[in-house]
Amino acid sequence: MEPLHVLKEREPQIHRKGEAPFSIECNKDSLAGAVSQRACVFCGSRVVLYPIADALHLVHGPIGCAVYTWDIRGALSSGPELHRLSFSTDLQEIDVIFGGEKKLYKALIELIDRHQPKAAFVYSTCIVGLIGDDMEAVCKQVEKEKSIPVLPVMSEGFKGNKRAGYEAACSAMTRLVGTGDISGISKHSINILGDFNLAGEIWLIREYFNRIGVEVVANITGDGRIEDIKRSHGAALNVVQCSGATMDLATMMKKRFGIPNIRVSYFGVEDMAEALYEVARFFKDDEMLEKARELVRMELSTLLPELQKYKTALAGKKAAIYVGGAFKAFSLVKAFRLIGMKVVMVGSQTGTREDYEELEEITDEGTIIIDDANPLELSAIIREKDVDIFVGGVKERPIAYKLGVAFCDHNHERKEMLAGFHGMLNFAREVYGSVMSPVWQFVPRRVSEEKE
Amino acid sequence: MEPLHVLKEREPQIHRKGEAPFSIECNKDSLAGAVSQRACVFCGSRVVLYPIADALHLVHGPIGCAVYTWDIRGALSSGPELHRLSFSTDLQEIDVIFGGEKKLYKALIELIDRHQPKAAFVYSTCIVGLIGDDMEAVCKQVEKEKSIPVLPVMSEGFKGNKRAGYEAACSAMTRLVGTGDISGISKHSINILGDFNLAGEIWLIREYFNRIGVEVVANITGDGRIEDIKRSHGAALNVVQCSGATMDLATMMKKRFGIPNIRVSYFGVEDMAEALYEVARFFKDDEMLEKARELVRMELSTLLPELQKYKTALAGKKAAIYVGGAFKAFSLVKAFRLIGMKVVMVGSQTGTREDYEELEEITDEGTIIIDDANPLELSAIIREKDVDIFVGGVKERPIAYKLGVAFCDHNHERKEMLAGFHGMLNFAREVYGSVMSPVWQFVPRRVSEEKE
Amino acid sequence: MSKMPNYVSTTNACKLCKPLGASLAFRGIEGAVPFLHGSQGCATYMRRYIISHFNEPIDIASSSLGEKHAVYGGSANLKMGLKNVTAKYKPQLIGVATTCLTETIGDDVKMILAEYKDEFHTGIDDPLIISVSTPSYSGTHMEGFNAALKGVVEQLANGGEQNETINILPGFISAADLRYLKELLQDFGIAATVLPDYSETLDGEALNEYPLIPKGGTPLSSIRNMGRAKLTIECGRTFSGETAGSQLLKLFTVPLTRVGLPIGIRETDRFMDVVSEAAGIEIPEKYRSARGRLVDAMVDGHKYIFGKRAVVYGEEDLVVGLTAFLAEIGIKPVLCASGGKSGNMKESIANVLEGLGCEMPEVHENVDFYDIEERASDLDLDLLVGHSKGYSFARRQNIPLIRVGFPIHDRIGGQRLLHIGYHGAQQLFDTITNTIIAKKQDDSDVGYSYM
Amino acid sequence: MSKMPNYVSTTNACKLCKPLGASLAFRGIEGAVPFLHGSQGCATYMRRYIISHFNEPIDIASSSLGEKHAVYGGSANLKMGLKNVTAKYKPQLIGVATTCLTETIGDDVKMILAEYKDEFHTGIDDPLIISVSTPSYSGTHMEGFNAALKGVVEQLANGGEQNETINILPGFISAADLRYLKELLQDFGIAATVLPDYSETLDGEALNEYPLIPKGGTPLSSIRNMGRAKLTIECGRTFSGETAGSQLLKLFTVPLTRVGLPIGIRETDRFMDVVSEAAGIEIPEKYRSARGRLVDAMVDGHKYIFGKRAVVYGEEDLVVGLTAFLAEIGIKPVLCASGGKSGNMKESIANVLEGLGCEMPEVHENVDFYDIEERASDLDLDLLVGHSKGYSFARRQNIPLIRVGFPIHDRIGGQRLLHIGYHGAQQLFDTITNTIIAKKQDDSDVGYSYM
Repeated sequence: MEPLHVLKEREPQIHRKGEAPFSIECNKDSLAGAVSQRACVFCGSRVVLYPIADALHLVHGPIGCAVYTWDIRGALSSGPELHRLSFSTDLQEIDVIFGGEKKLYKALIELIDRHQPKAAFVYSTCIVGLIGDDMEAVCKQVEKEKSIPVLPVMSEGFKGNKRAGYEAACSAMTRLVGTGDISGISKHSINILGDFNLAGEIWLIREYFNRIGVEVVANITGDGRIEDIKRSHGAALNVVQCSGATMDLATMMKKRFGIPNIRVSYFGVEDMAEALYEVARFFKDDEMLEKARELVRMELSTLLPELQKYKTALAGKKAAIYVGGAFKAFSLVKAFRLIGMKVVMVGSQTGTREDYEELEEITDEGTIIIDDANPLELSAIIREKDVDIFVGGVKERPIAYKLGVAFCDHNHERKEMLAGFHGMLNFAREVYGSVMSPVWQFVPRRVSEEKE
Repeated sequence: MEPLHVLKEREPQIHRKGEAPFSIECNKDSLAGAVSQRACVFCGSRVVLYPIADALHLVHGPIGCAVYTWDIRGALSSGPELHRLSFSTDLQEIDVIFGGEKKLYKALIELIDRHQPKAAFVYSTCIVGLIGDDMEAVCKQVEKEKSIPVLPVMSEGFKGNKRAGYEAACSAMTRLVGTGDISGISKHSINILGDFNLAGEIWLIREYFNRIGVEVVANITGDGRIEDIKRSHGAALNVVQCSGATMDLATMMKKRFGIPNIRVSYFGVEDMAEALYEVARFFKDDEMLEKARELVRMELSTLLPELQKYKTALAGKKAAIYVGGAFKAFSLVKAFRLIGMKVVMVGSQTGTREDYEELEEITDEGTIIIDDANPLELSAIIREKDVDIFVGGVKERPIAYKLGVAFCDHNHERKEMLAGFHGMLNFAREVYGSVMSPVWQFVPRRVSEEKE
Repeated sequence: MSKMPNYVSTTNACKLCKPLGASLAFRGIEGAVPFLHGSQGCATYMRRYIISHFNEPIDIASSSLGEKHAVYGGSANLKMGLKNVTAKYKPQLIGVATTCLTETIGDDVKMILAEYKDEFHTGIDDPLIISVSTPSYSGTHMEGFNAALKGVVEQLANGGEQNETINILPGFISAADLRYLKELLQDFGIAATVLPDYSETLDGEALNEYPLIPKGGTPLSSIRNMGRAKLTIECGRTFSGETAGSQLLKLFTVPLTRVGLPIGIRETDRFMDVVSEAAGIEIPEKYRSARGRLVDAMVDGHKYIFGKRAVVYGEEDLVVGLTAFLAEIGIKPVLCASGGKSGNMKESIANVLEGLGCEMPEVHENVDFYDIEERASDLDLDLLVGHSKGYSFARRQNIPLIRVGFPIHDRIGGQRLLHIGYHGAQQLFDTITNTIIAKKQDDSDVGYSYM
Repeated sequence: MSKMPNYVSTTNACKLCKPLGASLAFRGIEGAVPFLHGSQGCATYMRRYIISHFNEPIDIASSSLGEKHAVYGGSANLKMGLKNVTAKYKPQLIGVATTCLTETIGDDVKMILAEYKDEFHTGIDDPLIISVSTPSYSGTHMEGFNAALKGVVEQLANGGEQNETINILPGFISAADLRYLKELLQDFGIAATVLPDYSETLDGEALNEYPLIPKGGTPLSSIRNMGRAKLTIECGRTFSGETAGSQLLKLFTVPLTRVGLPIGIRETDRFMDVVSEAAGIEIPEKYRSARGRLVDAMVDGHKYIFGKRAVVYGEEDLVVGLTAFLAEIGIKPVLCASGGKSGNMKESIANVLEGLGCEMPEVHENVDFYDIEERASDLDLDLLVGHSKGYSFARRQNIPLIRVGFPIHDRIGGQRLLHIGYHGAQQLFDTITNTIIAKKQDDSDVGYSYM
């Protein structure tokens, strides 16, 4: 087995559980030339705000930033689909020289007239800051003229990593929160933060909450609507999923409106159940808690027998996880355990020290924990650990596939609902459908094994 | 130009108008080894009866005869589509040795029980006569048991040509005619014989007749129904299209029920108009005649301007016609004339001497008139006459195409409605769409011309 | 295998008749004219059927028997037909196939042909005349195809000193398959006789003159030498009885290696190994890299198709090969059907599925589309794989039909479909996977633009 | 050409950004690593976009500039990045493309690279470093692609005594196209340098080890020799300004022949004639017969497609080639559109349509899908021809989309689509014709089984 190709500078960001006391560096800038799997600030903002379906999302910059984020995600809407279009000011050399404010203004007016959105988000890109466009001023002007919120998102790509983009997005939404009418909202009410309604997941989660008697005020941002976000300060609780994407908004809402928040995950049965229980516990409502227990019992009674088939087939297979936010990784570790599989690697693009500590805790001996990995590292680990399936996003897919390893997309492009109890079944099915494919017997890795 | 490859025995079947006094041999058996475009008796019967949509059509014989006639035609039904299925007794060696009567009986019972048809036609094939199956007896037996007409069609392939098959088909239908209730039929009523409702043509023709106040009793056989045929002797007139396919039935109906008949064609504007006028004249009804004139005027007033575009483009182009029955050829000659094209060859598989005489009359000097042609003759003529479009059936298509000549399918497989006024427009459009295709500039014939 | 349940009648047969297969095989010999001894209709129907697939002229001569011949025998017409074909086409070979008519009236074709040669052969430019017995009532077009090849070999091949060529009897594959096969053999640098070879005769270029006989086809001189080849590779797992390959072994002791049609990875691997060994060289880079890319593509696409359920129908050997391939890529063949009845399909399928972890599908020989539809109605299908004749079934079920084999009557270019080798598997894989993706995309309310 | 009407905003752009094209071009050089000097997001987004088409890993390094670099310049990060890439990938070449960020902050890349070489080059195994200026705000991915090639040639090629090779600059074609092109050149027996060649690097085999740099690509030694070639064939009719081909002419007096992308019959004829002349041999039989079969097929299928109305969109040269082909087969291109703005598309289209009797379509440069849809709404369309991004438009119009070019994000095997040569035209023809047939068949109430 060839050794793991690791640049010296990268070594502190890789930890093997059991080999040494826990230590990992993280939240560093990507190393130049290392072919990081990370994106940029702009990407972080787009990820968070993208699913707001009745808003105009205008990318102020050259064409690339807009075109690479055109309709790329599985975030569904139950109504308007404005988010699926790709709007750009398509800055040209002349704009870079003379400034793009006028073009931005005209583009905004044109697009708002054309689509009548409920609000507009305007994303700044790398060069916008550099050429000195006063986006704030243009947005204010258009807001006044068109009487809808026009919100600058300060997402210049180079000003940090994806996480900074989350903040910029939250900060833009902050301007909306608190501007709507909150009359008639139930005392048992929440906002769902950090679910992006991939493959319709938020619909399922909302249904669960409805079943235990909780009103959902705003989806933030899966299947999101401007009006809901405006009145989201009327909710009693913010239920936040995912490591960091929307945490800043929750923090702000706590500060400004005193709304407490809890962090949950909807992936895997334990986390999903715990999410419902926690909400019920928050409301200190026994009936609600009993309803939640009943819901979990019911769902599990159909789910677990169905899972058995997959569990039998998958027992002992090995998984590697590399995702954007570490919080999802926790759930995945547990989900794999539920279907009898071993997690041999887990990593994230943007985990914090606390995240990695928790991963250290819940994983088995020998598991590799990695921050901001790159293709060479990932591929070396795949081979070293003889991984059966890799969980990641589209950028990781070809690495797995090239080496003959099954793959599960657990990122924003996926078309399968993986959240909730039903999602757990889909997850098992999807893992099964990839791991058990007969194609692996033809890949060099397996062929050479057989020859050994 | 290489000479026409003609076998000596074939010479009397080819006439060049103007070169000699008219003389042509026809209605001969195909010459062995000559690769005739003709089919067989069975084929003739299938062609005529095929469109009767609520009857079971069972081919008694080895599988080939059934499978080659499975859903091959554009004959549409407004209701049941039993005719689109291919039923066979699929005779095996053992049946050939011990006889196929029992198998036929069982197959009939099985299929009638399964499909509840209004009648069953049972087609004999080459070997059925040879092995001595008494089809008549089996049919009678089943007819008694199942109380629907079960009609043997004596269509052994070798017992003549397609024309003999027409007779066999008509003879089978003869048993139906006269068995239905004819009360309530208008005195201005007709049967439509010899239209097979390709691409829905009979619906158009019926509409024309309705518009001039004529009731259509039975379609024979396009979109045909057993019950209609049973009461078709209640019609005042048989309107027969096509040279021979259903003429025998008309003749019989004249003999048995005294129903007169007229021969018409629905192709081309003159013939279509004349068909309506003739029917009106037959009924000696001035109002009807005026309606017919009005109809023709109306249709032409929209048709002719639309035709102009095609006429302009196609003026002077040359056409060759080779069709099954000569009657259709008359109409085609006129139709081509209407769109400004020259017919340089016309022939048929089954024309009679009278047919060819008429063709001689209506064609221009130099036109080649041919009976029962084969690929070599056709291809030589195409080249000699520098034909722009060939009109024929699927068997002729590759000959035209191989040599780089446009083609119009005017046979039973076509999907375009070519009858009536609307059909004339379609015809022009189709000829245009083939003749004007840019692909011809790439075929060797045109490339070598350009080089000359 | 018998039908299930045992219907007497046949509805929408999943087979064609024997003389059609023989005609196609004869069309694959250089300078040959297929000739049916029977009534005119047979030749005309078959021409029409073949034309609708190949979009090429195919002249099949006929002895055009009439009523009197059924009584007195077809001898005179057969002779006259041969004479006329000889005069007009100047063929190198006439392949005479009988029909149910002439078999039933008991024409002794071998004797008639002997008489004909006595009477008419001049010794100069006389065509060879081959005959084969192909009554429609005793087998399908595949039996006719194989019988013709066997007849050709028996009646033409000679023994003698072994040479360095190999014989390839590739079975009933497409014109594109044949072209691919010949290029492959060339890339191996091995001299081979591929019989039949209708890659040009039934998929020719646009021409300026109508060809009496289209160019191309297996040369007669090569066929004559087949008895001296060092090896015969015969593709097909479901043969019953003697074949061209077994006759070359029996008559001339040419060693025979039987492999399946080279469809999918493993069947192609087997075929390539045999060819490689015969050629004495490694598999060329072009094919090794195509295999590597194929495996890479199979991985890339595997999730879109895993567990999809397919019905496969058509000629038995084609069904066997396709079934193997579907199993290799993770599609479940749930029903494999053919109108043929070699009796060997089930075992052949079991063999090619071995080690793939694929459940054994239902396998039915001697069935028609009525049987197939009835059987399939409770199988929860995702796709059909077979020729055009399954269209109405696919339409009723609202599932896609992957068109392969013969006939393709509702698309153009059926003759250009590539099925064999790694390249063929690649095309099949892309077609199947993209068809499934397209259906998912189009059926979705969302209309994803990434899949 | 300007937009019609002149919208300020862009919706659903019909172009990609400049560094993406440069990255693809660099990926087609042996041992090369593409490197973007800019923020991390650019490289990651482009990788993701390219991956979704090729289903292959593509490592694009980045200098990962952060906020402080925007102020103080990206020099240090660029150098560190180059060092790291050199250490980890051991590349033969690093292709540095700038981004709008680094162009706007005014990094002098040439100078930085000179410094870097001074500082870090050891003289042993140092990679070559090529740089190209590709700010997203000044052109599309095609400009980036061409700029990279020009940069490579300018910075690598040497002059000297003329040799017998030719240079082929095929433009932005698929991996399958490149393989086909190389096989074609081999069949002509001509030594040629095809630049770029990502046929293996972006369409590789399944592997056992993750490749630091995938094998394949145009060898550096060949690129160095491009200045000594006897001819450059450069495919593309819409170039504006200097290109790799024109620079080879200017710097090394290598004769330049410009032809369109060899798509369709006439453009392929022109290409084949040029190659044939350069090779000094006739066009090989394989291609002549493919052409003959293509013409034959075009005749067979012409009636199904005559007069159908198509919109063609994508890169300008691809649009020109496809438009020519559609006109050749009797389909009316009614609207030809591109996000590019060379200013040469209309004239190029007029040129390739000459003599085909085809009305001049509307031609629009610098448009997006909003413009295209708006313009097309009253054009009565039958099909779209272009990349995947037209899907939602096609779906709304309920007309089929013929997927060609880049990107194909909603099917597998986009890299395996063959567009060029007679074989590519054959595949396009079959695909287009069968798509139209399928729609007619499926839309029909009857469900004809013969078409």
